[in-house]
Amino acid sequence: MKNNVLIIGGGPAGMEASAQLQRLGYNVILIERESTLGGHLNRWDRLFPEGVPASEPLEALMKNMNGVKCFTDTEIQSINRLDKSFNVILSNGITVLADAVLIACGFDLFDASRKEEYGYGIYDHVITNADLEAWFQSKSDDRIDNPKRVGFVHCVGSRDEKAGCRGCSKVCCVTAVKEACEIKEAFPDAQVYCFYMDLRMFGRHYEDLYLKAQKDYGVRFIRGRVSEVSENQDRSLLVKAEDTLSSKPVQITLDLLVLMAGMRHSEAGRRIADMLNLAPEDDGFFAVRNNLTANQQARMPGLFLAGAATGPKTLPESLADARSAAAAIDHYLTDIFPQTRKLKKLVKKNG
Amino acid sequence: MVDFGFSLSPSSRIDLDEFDRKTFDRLLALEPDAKKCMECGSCSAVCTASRYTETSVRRALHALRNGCGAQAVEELKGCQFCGKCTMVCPRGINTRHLILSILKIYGAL
Amino acid sequence: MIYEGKQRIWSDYQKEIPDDHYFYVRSCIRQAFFTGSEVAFLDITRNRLGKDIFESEHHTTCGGIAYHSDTIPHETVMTIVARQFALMHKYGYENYVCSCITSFGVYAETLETWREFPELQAKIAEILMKTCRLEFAKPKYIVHASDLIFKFRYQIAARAVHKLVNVRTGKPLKVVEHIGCHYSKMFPSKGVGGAEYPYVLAGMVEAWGGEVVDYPERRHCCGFGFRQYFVQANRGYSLSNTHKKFESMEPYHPDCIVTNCPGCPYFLDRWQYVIAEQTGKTYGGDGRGIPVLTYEEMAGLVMGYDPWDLGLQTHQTPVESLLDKMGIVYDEKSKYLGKGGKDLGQPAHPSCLKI
Amino acid sequence: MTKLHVAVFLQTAGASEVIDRVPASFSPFVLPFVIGISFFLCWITVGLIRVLYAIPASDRRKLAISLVNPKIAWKNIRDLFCDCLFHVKIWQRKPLLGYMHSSIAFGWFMLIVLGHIEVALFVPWHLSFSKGSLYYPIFYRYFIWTDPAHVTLRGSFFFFLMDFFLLYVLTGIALAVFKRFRSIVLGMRHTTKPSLADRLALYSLWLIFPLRLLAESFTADLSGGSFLTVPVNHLWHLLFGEKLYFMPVWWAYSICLGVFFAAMPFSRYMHILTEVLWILFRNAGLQPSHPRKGVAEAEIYACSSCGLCLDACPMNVQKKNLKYSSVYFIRRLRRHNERKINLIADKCLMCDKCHVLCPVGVDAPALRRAQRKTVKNALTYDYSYLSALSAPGSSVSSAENAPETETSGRGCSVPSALGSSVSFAENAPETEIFGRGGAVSSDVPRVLYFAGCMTHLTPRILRSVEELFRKAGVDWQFMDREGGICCGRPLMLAGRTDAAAELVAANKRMIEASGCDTLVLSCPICYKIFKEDYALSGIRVLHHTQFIKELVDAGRLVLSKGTDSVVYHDPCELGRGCGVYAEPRAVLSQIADLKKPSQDGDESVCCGGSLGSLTLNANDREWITSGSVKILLKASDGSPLHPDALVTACPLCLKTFNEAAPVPVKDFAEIVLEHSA
Repeated sequence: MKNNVLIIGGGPAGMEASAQLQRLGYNVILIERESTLGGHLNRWDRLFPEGVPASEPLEALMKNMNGVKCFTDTEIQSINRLDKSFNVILSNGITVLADAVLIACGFDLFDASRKEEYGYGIYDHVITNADLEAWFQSKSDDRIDNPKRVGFVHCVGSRDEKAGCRGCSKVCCVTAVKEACEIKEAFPDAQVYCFYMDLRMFGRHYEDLYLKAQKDYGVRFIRGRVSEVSENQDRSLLVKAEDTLSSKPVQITLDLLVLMAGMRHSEAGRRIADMLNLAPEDDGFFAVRNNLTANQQARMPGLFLAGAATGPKTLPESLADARSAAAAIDHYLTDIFPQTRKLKKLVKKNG
Repeated sequence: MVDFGFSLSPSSRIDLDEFDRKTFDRLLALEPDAKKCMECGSCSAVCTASRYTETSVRRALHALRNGCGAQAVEELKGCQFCGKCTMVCPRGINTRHLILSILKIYGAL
Repeated sequence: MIYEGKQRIWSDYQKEIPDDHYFYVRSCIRQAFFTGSEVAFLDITRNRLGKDIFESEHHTTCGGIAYHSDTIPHETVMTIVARQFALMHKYGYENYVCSCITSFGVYAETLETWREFPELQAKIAEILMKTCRLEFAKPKYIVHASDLIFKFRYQIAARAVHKLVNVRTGKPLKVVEHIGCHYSKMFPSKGVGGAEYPYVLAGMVEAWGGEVVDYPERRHCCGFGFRQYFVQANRGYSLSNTHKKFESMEPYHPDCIVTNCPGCPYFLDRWQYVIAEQTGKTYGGDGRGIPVLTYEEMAGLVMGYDPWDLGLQTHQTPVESLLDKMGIVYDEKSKYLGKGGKDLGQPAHPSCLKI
Repeated sequence: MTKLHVAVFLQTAGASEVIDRVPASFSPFVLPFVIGISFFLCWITVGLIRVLYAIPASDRRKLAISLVNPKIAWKNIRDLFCDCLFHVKIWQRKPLLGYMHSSIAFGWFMLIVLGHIEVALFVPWHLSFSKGSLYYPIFYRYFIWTDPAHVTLRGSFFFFLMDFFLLYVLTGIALAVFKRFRSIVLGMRHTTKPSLADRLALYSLWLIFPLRLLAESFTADLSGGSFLTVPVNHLWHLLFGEKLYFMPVWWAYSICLGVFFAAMPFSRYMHILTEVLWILFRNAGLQPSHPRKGVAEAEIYACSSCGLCLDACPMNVQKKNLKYSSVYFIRRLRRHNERKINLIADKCLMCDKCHVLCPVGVDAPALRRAQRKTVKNALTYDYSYLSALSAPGSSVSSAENAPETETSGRGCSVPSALGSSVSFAENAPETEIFGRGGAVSSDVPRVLYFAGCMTHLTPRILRSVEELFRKAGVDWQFMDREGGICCGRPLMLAGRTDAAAELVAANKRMIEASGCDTLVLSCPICYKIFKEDYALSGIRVLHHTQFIKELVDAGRLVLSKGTDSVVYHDPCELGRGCGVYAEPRAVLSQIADLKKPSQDGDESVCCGGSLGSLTLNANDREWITSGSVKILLKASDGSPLHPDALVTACPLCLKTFNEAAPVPVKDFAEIVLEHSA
């Protein structure tokens, strides 16, 4: 008898973990709220740092999904921890008895309209990183009208206690730099400004991208958080910040302002945590058993976590996290269920 | 006109809309590596002249990025051209040439 | 500008404003600067709308000016505030309405401080008892007088004699609304519409037929800034702030400015004269400046009060251009006549600003 | 017996051994040559007058005096022969190339001289202008008829000489043609790209001598000839029969000569004559004050475009940089292409190698500096802050250290020492930081050490020097421990002489007030300007390599020989700049196995870090550095040296090499310290 593993969330982490567990011989059930797998990857055009189309890794992930039972447009109705398993009722009426559950619910993008001073949803030419990615894909958005001056605001809803998120969202800096370059490619005459507090180019090749943005695209980086945005009569934007490197207030008129909305915990994930009586950590993301050594284990036996459910992550980090989670689940099931252990031994002997 | 004993105070604000791109582009044409500066301040930290007087390549370039040419020239007046800044620049910018170029273009304005 | 976006925000910042029975406290300076405003407020609410607005001669300043000028300690301010609240309680009221934005800010800040530090509240209650023999109490609701007018804006519109519409063109008047900084910038949830897009004045303007001007520097301070104005050497900063606002609103050609704070109308009004004297520049199309009104004055005009009864002759920037646009008939000769036809004297003519 | 022979010899000179074959002494074919040479002569006469007029009167006086000064006159003659005719400098470096140049120059020179001697001896009346002195000696063989029966020994001697030198030139021409296609065989990796005038002159030059051979061999049965022309003449008879039509080849010969001389002023071959003037100027001690006018004009036209500077230039590890080489710089100067001139002038590293290796001694780096000086770019500077440094009682550099009364004791910086006029050597407490050795005897020089800006970026040099001074018991003081001001050399290199003068003056005031008698420097850049431009009277200026050698020689530093092998890199400013080659080598050979790299001494290659270049970017410099490291790590035969360390004596070289070399890079002081007892 194969163990059932339920994976909640069909983003990259959920997909990668499903594929890994399927290969390890488990019976994998993947549920996804939306009608397609891929999560945020579906809505992203190209990925940092090399600018690979998001569809590429997505296709690669799709290829390994053979045999995984996927339920899309499906949510968790209820979830209960039994003695050695979880009783899960899905919104499509199916009940699953899962020996292990992996939560790969990902993240929600910060609702940029909550930073009222930036006027998202009020001013005509204020958009978010997600809107811009959508425009890169579709090339249709009334707000983007051949802009000559484009600004990027880093840390929108990140490193901002008043916006409810003290932490750094990790990927926005490099995303902003990537998008700044892409905007320059789309509008070569445009002048692009990035308003940053710190540039966190932590990953491999990120610094190269930053250098390229400066050198090849002439992107101007202004160290200072945008304080307020107003709309001019011609619907252009009057943006104010402090240039902290010269300790002076700075003001500029822009035709397009892109807000780099950060990563917040997933509300859907929070509902599941509530059903299981799991308290989140201060940052709103899932609590793990140990932040250094047991990153994929939730504080409940049989419950595992992968990807941005435990905080902001890049795509390769999410995938690595998913593989780790798959390994952790495999260890767990082998330890808990004697027949799984026996089966494994048998396979080893015969193999 | 009435003397009120006070008057409008000048703004300290940098207005990037007033930025003179043409002149700045002339500088970039002379020293394209100026674009690479990430304003780490290494140059100012080792500056021989900055021990005695307000001199900073970083501040000068920063002033130019904000469109303040006169301030940039002022920042470089005390430069002794010793070349220490070039030696320490992590991005390999030829700061001496940058200084010469800034003075050449903005010094004449 | 996406209007629906603003509406969404306004709906997020709803404020509970009781309908009746208020303890009213005046502003220290408004009676002197805008003589008809508070009278108009009381007349409209009491006599026209039939509300119970109680006023006591025993109330004092809230201490705000001294507080913001760093001349008295925080405990003193809180005790003054506690005394005002105790008076309200003594007269049997639990809704508190104040005329001044600075006061409104001081009250909001004090109540918030007491909430955070109950031991401080206990200490103040003790001091209050020792010094004034009054029983400590907190209001159930605290609103600004403009909140009340905002609440009654449709009743006022129903009784309107004039609208904020240019009678010659039939087009809505363009009104700049300026909110006092301490109304909602400190506690966005305490103001109607929040801090970024306050609705308290915008709501009145819309209800009375006008059109709100949303200009880039709308959030900016009028320039009062307490110490900026009180110290003569600093007045240049105060003036510069106001100047910045006028430069920003000028391209929109506003017909008038409406404010809800004691200082703001004063500076937006008086500094127009000073800017004109110093730079030779006047705002408003005909060299007559942009008229600046308090919300009570605007409500009064809408309801058909005589402009001179509202005290509009005491404005530095003449209001006649607005009265003409609204189609209000006024007696030019009686402009400078006080109560009982007493001659108030004529102001000197400035060199730039036309009066 | 000998006397008799000579008498006979002289007597027969008048006999009609040689007869004017063409009675009119003229033939139309000489016209191309006459036109060409006339144009050329006019050109150079006007040019000479112009140049002499352009140079300052004082320089003209200097030149006139130099011409009659026997010592300089002798040097002039020696240089004219060695440089212009024999090309000794090229011989020394590239023998084959030297042969090529000297064969053409000396060979042709001899043909002209001998031609004139022949005329003087056999038909002396043709030396008068009306009798064709302009062309007669050149086309001598055309105009005369020699009776084969009466050829004297003297006649055949000249026939032999003329044929010999013609052959000599022809071998050189053959090499030159060959070099055009395979320069590397003659030891040149890069050759100059000829301009249009160069090509015209070059091809006519190539043709002149083969055509001369043709012409003279065609007429050899009439005019006579020797081992070369006569056999060739027989060959022609064999091929073309009894009657030879020789006019076309004489025409061709004349045309080629005419073209050559007409093109010469616009081509590199102008150097053949200008070089003479330049040698006179150079030996008279004239310096160019402007990159193009006066003395410089003679200098830039003296350049032969030989292209030796192409291989010398360290920038040319990248082919794209060839265009910045001195030869092209000079070509641009000649053409007055202002924008390009500045571009090239600013690029140069000022390593001076092209100057040292130039066969003509053209000082291109000095011309580049002169050019940099001419750039008017509103370079505002304000060094008023420097005045506070040397004002008595000021303590700018040690303000943060201590009250001024005590700074002279422990501040260890000259500005503070100046605060009190008492000499610090007597006044100072014997603290180690002050750097005085325990045993201070009266004959020990009072030494002032100036580290310089760059040395502060390489603290290991500072530390090593300090430690060595301590060990040797040197009575010394640190002039810029807390940081001083720049020596002014970088500004000089940038052509900002006025600004540099202010720094020089400020440093000079401090040094002179210090009362020291020896100034020791760690940075060759500082050393050069302190030595050449500071004019510090009564103060010896030494680089630390020299000073340490003195300490070693005096036995105050005891060194032990190690087993490591090292390669020494000559910093440009120290070696070529100041001629300090022997001192570091003398000390290094005492402590380590000093290996000789493929290029050192005069030929040493810049590390790439030079402050001389104004525009070279980091990437291009990396190329130079790695090229230089490669040169240092191999022997002249190309075999790898595998040294244990690369030693240099310049903080800039140290820092530059340190980032690129695969072996440890050490300063001279550092390695000496390692081996000192």
